[in-house]
Amino acid sequence: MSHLVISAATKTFGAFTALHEIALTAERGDFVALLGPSGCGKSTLLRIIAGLETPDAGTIEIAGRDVTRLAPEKRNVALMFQSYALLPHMTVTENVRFPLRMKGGLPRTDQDEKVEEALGLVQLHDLGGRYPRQLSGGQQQRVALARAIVAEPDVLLLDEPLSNLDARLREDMQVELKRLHQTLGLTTVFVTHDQTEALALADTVVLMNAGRIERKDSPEGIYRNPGTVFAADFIGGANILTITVRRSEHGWSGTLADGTPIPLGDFSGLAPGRHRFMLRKEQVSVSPSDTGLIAISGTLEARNFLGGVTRSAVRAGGQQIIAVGDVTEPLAIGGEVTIGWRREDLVPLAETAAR
Amino acid sequence: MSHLVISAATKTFGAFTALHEIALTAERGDFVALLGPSGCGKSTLLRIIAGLETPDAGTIEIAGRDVTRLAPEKRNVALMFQSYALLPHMTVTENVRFPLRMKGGLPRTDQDEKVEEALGLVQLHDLGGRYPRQLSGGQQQRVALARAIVAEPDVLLLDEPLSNLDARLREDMQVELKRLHQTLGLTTVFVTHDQTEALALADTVVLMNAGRIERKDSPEGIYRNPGTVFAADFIGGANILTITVRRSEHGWSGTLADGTPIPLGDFSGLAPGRHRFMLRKEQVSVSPSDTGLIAISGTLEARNFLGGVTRSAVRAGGQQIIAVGDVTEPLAIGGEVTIGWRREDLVPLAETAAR
Amino acid sequence: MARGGTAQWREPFFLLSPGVAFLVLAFFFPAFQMLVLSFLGKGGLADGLTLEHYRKLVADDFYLGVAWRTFALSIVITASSLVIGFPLAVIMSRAGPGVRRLLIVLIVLPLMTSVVIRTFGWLVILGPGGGLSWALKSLGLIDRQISLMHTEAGIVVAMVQVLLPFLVLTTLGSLNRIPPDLDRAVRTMGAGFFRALWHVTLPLSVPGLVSGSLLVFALSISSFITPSLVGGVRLPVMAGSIYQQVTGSFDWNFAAVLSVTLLAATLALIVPYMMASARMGGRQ
Amino acid sequence: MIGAVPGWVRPLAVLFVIAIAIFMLAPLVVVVASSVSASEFLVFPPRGLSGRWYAEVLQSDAYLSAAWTSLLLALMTVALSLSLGTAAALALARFRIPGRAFISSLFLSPLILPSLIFAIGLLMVFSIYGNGPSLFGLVIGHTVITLPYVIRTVTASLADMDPHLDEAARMMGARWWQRYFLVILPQCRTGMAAGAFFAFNISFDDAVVALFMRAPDVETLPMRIYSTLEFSPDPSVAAVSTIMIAMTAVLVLLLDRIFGLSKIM
Amino acid sequence: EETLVINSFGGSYEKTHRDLVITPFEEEYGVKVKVITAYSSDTLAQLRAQKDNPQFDVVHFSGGLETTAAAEGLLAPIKPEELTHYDEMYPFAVAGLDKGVGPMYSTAVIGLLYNTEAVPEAPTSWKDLADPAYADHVLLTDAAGNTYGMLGMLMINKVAGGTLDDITPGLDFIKSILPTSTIVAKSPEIQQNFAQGNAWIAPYAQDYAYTLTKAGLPVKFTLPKEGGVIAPITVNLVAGRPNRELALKFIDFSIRAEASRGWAEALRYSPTNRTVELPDDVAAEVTVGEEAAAKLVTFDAETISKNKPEWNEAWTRAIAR
Ligand SMILES: Nc1ncnc2c1ncn2[C@@H]1O[C@H](COP(=O)(O)OP(=O)(O)OP(=O)(O)O)[C@@H](O)[C@H]1O
Ligand SMILES: Nc1ncnc2c1ncn2[C@@H]1O[C@H](COP(=O)(O)OP(=O)(O)OP(=O)(O)O)[C@@H](O)[C@H]1O
Ligand SMILES: NCCCCNCCCN
Ligand SMILES: [Mg+2]
Ligand SMILES: [Mg+2]
Repeated sequence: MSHLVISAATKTFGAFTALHEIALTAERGDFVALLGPSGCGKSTLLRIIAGLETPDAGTIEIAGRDVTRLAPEKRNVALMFQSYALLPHMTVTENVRFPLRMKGGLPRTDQDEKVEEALGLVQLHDLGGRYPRQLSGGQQQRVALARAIVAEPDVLLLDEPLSNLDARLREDMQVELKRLHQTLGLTTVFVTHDQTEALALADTVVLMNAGRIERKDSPEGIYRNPGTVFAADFIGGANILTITVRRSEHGWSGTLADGTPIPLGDFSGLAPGRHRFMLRKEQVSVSPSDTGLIAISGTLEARNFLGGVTRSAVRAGGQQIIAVGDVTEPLAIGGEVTIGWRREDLVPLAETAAR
Repeated sequence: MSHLVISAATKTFGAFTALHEIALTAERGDFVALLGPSGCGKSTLLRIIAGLETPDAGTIEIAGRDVTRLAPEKRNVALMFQSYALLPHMTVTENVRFPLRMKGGLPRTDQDEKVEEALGLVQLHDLGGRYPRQLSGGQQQRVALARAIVAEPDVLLLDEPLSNLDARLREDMQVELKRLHQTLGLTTVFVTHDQTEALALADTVVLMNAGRIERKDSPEGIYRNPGTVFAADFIGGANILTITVRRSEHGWSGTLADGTPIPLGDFSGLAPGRHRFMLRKEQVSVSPSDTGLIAISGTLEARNFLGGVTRSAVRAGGQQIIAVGDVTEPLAIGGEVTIGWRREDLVPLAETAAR
Repeated sequence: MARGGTAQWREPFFLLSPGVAFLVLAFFFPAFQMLVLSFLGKGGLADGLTLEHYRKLVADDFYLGVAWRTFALSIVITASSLVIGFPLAVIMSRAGPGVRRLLIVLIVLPLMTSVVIRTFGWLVILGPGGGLSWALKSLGLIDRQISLMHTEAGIVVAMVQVLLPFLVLTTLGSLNRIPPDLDRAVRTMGAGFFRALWHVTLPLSVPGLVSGSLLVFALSISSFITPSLVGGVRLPVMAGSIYQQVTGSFDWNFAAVLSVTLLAATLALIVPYMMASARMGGRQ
Repeated sequence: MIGAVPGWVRPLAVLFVIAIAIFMLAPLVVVVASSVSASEFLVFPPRGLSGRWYAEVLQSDAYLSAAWTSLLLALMTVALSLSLGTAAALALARFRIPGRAFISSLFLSPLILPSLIFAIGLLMVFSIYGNGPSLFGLVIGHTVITLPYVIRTVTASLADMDPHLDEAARMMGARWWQRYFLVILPQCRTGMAAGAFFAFNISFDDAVVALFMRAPDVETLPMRIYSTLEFSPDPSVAAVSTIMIAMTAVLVLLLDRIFGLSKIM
Repeated sequence: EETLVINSFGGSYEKTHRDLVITPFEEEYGVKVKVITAYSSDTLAQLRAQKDNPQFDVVHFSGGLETTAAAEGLLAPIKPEELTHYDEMYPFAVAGLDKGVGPMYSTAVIGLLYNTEAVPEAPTSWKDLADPAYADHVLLTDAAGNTYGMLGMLMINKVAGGTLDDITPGLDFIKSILPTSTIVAKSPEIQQNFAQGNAWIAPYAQDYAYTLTKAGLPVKFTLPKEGGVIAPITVNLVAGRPNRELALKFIDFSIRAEASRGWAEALRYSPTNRTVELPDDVAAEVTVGEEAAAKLVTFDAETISKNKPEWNEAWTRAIAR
């Protein structure tokens, strides 16, 4: 039996439905990322698992026990709040010790040891004596993380655990979080608005949209084949091409919005007509002249150096297409360029998720 | 004469020196990014330019006029605050109109027009009637941006203007900001803690460290040749290798911490001994076997799918080396791998900036 | 907040000086007048300064008794207000907007009713044959008429009704500033309702409880209309005695002595309390 | 939240609130009920039912002029107290002033000096150095006792103010008066409203300072009530009080409409 | 327009005061009279605070504070020839002029008030206060804060064998009945206690009995066999004011027979002007005439003034719990 089972959970706030019949399961030790735009219900879902909100319908089971109507303090679930929710009148150490004190049963020295360990994980050994207001935002966030993991809960819920860290520290913490997860094997559900983070950390990525689960897959699966326009757009911000698809005796072919013809691979099962396709930015090449790939010509609108790679915005086929990659040849803004991709890089998308 | 000239500006808070003799110039229409770790003095520098702090020493000139002792309201400088500082009792429109009202001299209809235009730029046409508390963090940030640009100041100062936006909106706003800058040609100084953003937007990147300017260069220049360990580490988080350099009759050679020998290119002017070198993550290749590049072997510690690319952590030469790139072959965690790079990818670094 | 261009002291100086000047002239000067009076001989300044009035106070355990009663009553009133006020404030802070509004009106209305009139109400309720006696009798709790008029208990009851709002309103202010996530966070950490109350809500409402109870204490130690009407002449309190000295015995010097004593005692209690709570508040 | 409040606590809380409501309202109920009594003296429960005391009050020059005096006094007190108090609170909350804690406690000190003592001192000062008590003197006295409330409420409302707002206004070219009237004062308007409410009610209700600072032709409503009780304790005082209670209720509801009560209190 | 600043006692007293004296005076002399509502002790407190710069021209006292005020030099003496109505007054009413205080324009008489329903037989002696029949229903008035209370205490003291120089017998008597009595400070409480049936018998003033009767309470006043006390109500000239002439006219106006009669008719204060003639029903409820006056005790105002602070202390201690 799965460790965490959410069945048909619905949550409304007045007339507004924040969650629509969410179904989600996770095995013991799973690392699940909840991804989705602001306001799509990620925090609400965590809060329902934690017991801070009662679903209007549906059930939550943890470790085989129906906890839908169980008070939060009886669930052995830890939630790290988006707002940290550190207790301002307690030091860092006292904050981290708090869950251990509440659980009880652990002698003081063992508590100290666990607190030390948790603070070590988040690289905050030295700051145990400080009060939250004496910490920077990033340090506060790490205290909250330490407090969430210290009591080794059945389910660990993290709401944007790393959002306030700068890029370097964030990378460190991601590594730490992953290692922690591997060590403790806690069933973890974490929320992020950062696609890269979700892809980097999770075993399973759950993409939410307007209170519904749009897509659930492994990081590579969801990246390679997002399935819907929304998912493709949200995960890694791909180019979305609208192509009118035709089938002739020679195989499939299509035209872009402005009529530019595009050769297509084999899409058996796709009805002729207008369809949307994903084309990843890094799979688009930009060059001054034809390269032998599938290629169309366009105008270079902007170039940005991103460090390591260059981002080019090209107007072609009646829309803007973004390419990210090495472009070594010097190209003039406003000049004519050719963009190309491999036939198989075009991935067809459904307009909406099947429900 | 340069449009903005900061000479030997020093600012202390009690015993703490937040800025050490900062010298910085910008031409009319320049787009300068201030980059640096938290607490390095970025906001303080902006506040000095704005007139909200008086430097203890040094001068500020704007458009040829010494403004060091001029009140902020007389400088025609706009500052977008890290915390937005929207007036909570005014609607979005009223907030954006405020600078125009204060400047005076513009008939109401022209004001309306400018406000409309500014709101259009930040994609907030429809929300003019709302109060700040009725907006999401990202929307508030955009209102603050609109308010900063609406009166076309001599110098536009932006303190982390995009930090609260999710990746997609942030990308949009970066494009918008760049376009805006090109259209209005405002001399702009913006603060960010995000390397990619600095590289993508600015003409000039100023890297600060502990109240000093560590490095000032074009985005590509600072990326390709950061010059110091700090800069290399901060910009794009490169691998830093400590190599003991020797010069023999065959040319240069070196050894890593654990003695692994490394062939080196020609570093004329480098004294023999221990030196630090930068090796960009995306310039490291990882493969199961030798590839003919400069290569050392190591153990694969972790693999992460980042969307588009894979991040590999390899223990080799006595340290962890990170590689980012396509790795198509399946590699086992814990297994033996070979990492390689091109001779010229190793960039020597100074320990500290010359002062 | 440093500002470029303008001298830093100018703005606060212009903002503060009218108020300070006003206070000095309209408050400290008159208060000082009373202090001087307590050291003046009967013949006024001509007699020079004297400690005779203070001697009278110290030699007399009657007034020490009055002072003690005043103090003890104020502490009981303050403690009762805390005990009733804290849970009430918590209930208000967690009630829905409708109930909360109702409760605020309930709390504010009595505050704004003339003391004289409100105390008259108490006379009726607490007096012999009054509402309380009647209610207890109907409930079968007592068999003969009782009266809380002219008792210390009566003073406490009436004063708590008068002063409770100060405590509740200031505490409510503190409670409203506690982020609701804190309570939820400790619930997920295994704390039940009461432990969350104890570990989060109570410590974080300390600033409000402190300033509210200071207010209640200061107002109860210096009140005289309600204590003298409800407590009657046989239970004199300090402020009543001062009034009595001024308008009955015409001994203004001694009235001043009592005033200074009352003030000193109030300060002696309030200052350490404030300092202790500032230390606690400083931790937050 | 499930189990946000344990099941058995809820009914207890309801009982508690009801008990408090009875406790807080009982004296008021007595007053209101006595005001409609037909009998000649204050009695509870009322004997008979009559509106005659209301008619009497509303036709009584003495009551009406006392009410007018009290209203005038309260309004002047509010104006003075609010100007001095808001300015001081703004300075104390927004600037790092040397000795700030000391100055704050100066402003709060009228709270701990019994107003009786202060009133006698003030009477002496006005008599020795001036022409004796007057309406002006009462305004001064009431301003002193209400100032701490204004300072407290305004300071509290400024605690949540973003300190950068003022700077932002400067950046946008606002001069000092524009900063104060367009930016800073609007931020503390709930605090000012609460302060004004307290100041108004304290002044309107004060019987202690008014007892000593009595001046010719200046009879406040509480003094009127007080002396009426002494010589003809009829239900008219209850009627006046009921009217005052009703006015307060209206004021409270009005404040709630405009600012939201829970923000103010 | 000339103005005069006076005090009056508020409530129905002040209303009557205006009708009988203030308004007619203003009309007759074309001046303005400003009234400050303040009881005797508060008025004295104000006068003292304003010693060097008084705001009052004329002050009214009830219960004897004028002697204290005079002793402190707050009042200006009045000569008999300055009052046109001097000769119409009972001698006791103008006896104070010698000592620098103003004339009594009426008096309250202190005796016993009793509840006619609970006590069908009127009490006859001050000593009845100790009668077990009245136990738990005796109502005393604070002697330190209320002048009627003080005069009542002095009368009890006299009956108990004390003198103005020794009030111990009186205090002992009061202590003996303390466990079964209630002590109140303010007149509204007297009304309250009679209304709630708590009070059956109380030493207090004749005029207040009338107030209670008017309010519908079954209360009557009786003069015990030992007699009652005169509580003087005086009108005094304040020292150090510029318009002495007008103030004197006001005082003279206050003691005219019409005024004195008016006080009796409206509020049952006993007249001090010998020429007053009263209707029978009114006369029955006041103490009037030479014969009745003979039953009244006047305590020496100067001694009272001298001993008052001491008595206050002693009284306060005697009753304090
Ligand atoms: N108590 C509430 N009352 C009314 N609406 C609510 C409440 N809590 C949440 N919502 C609404 O439910 C929706 C989902 O909110 P939720 O906090 O779960 O979003 P989220 O996905 O966590 O967004 P973010 O990334 O911005 O944190 C939002 O539209 C929000 O406005
Ligand atoms: N008013 C002040 N008093 C004392 N120290 C100050 C003050 N303002 C800033 N500092 C200190 O000066 C340093 C620089 O602060 P600043 O706000 O400029 O940093 P920053 O580079 O903007 O950091 P961040 O990225 O976190 O916003 C910090 O160490 C800060 O603590
Ligand atoms: N919050 C203001 C209430 C002031 C206290 N009222 C007491 C009555 C004074 N007459
Ligand atoms: Mg959220
Ligand atoms: Mg900053």
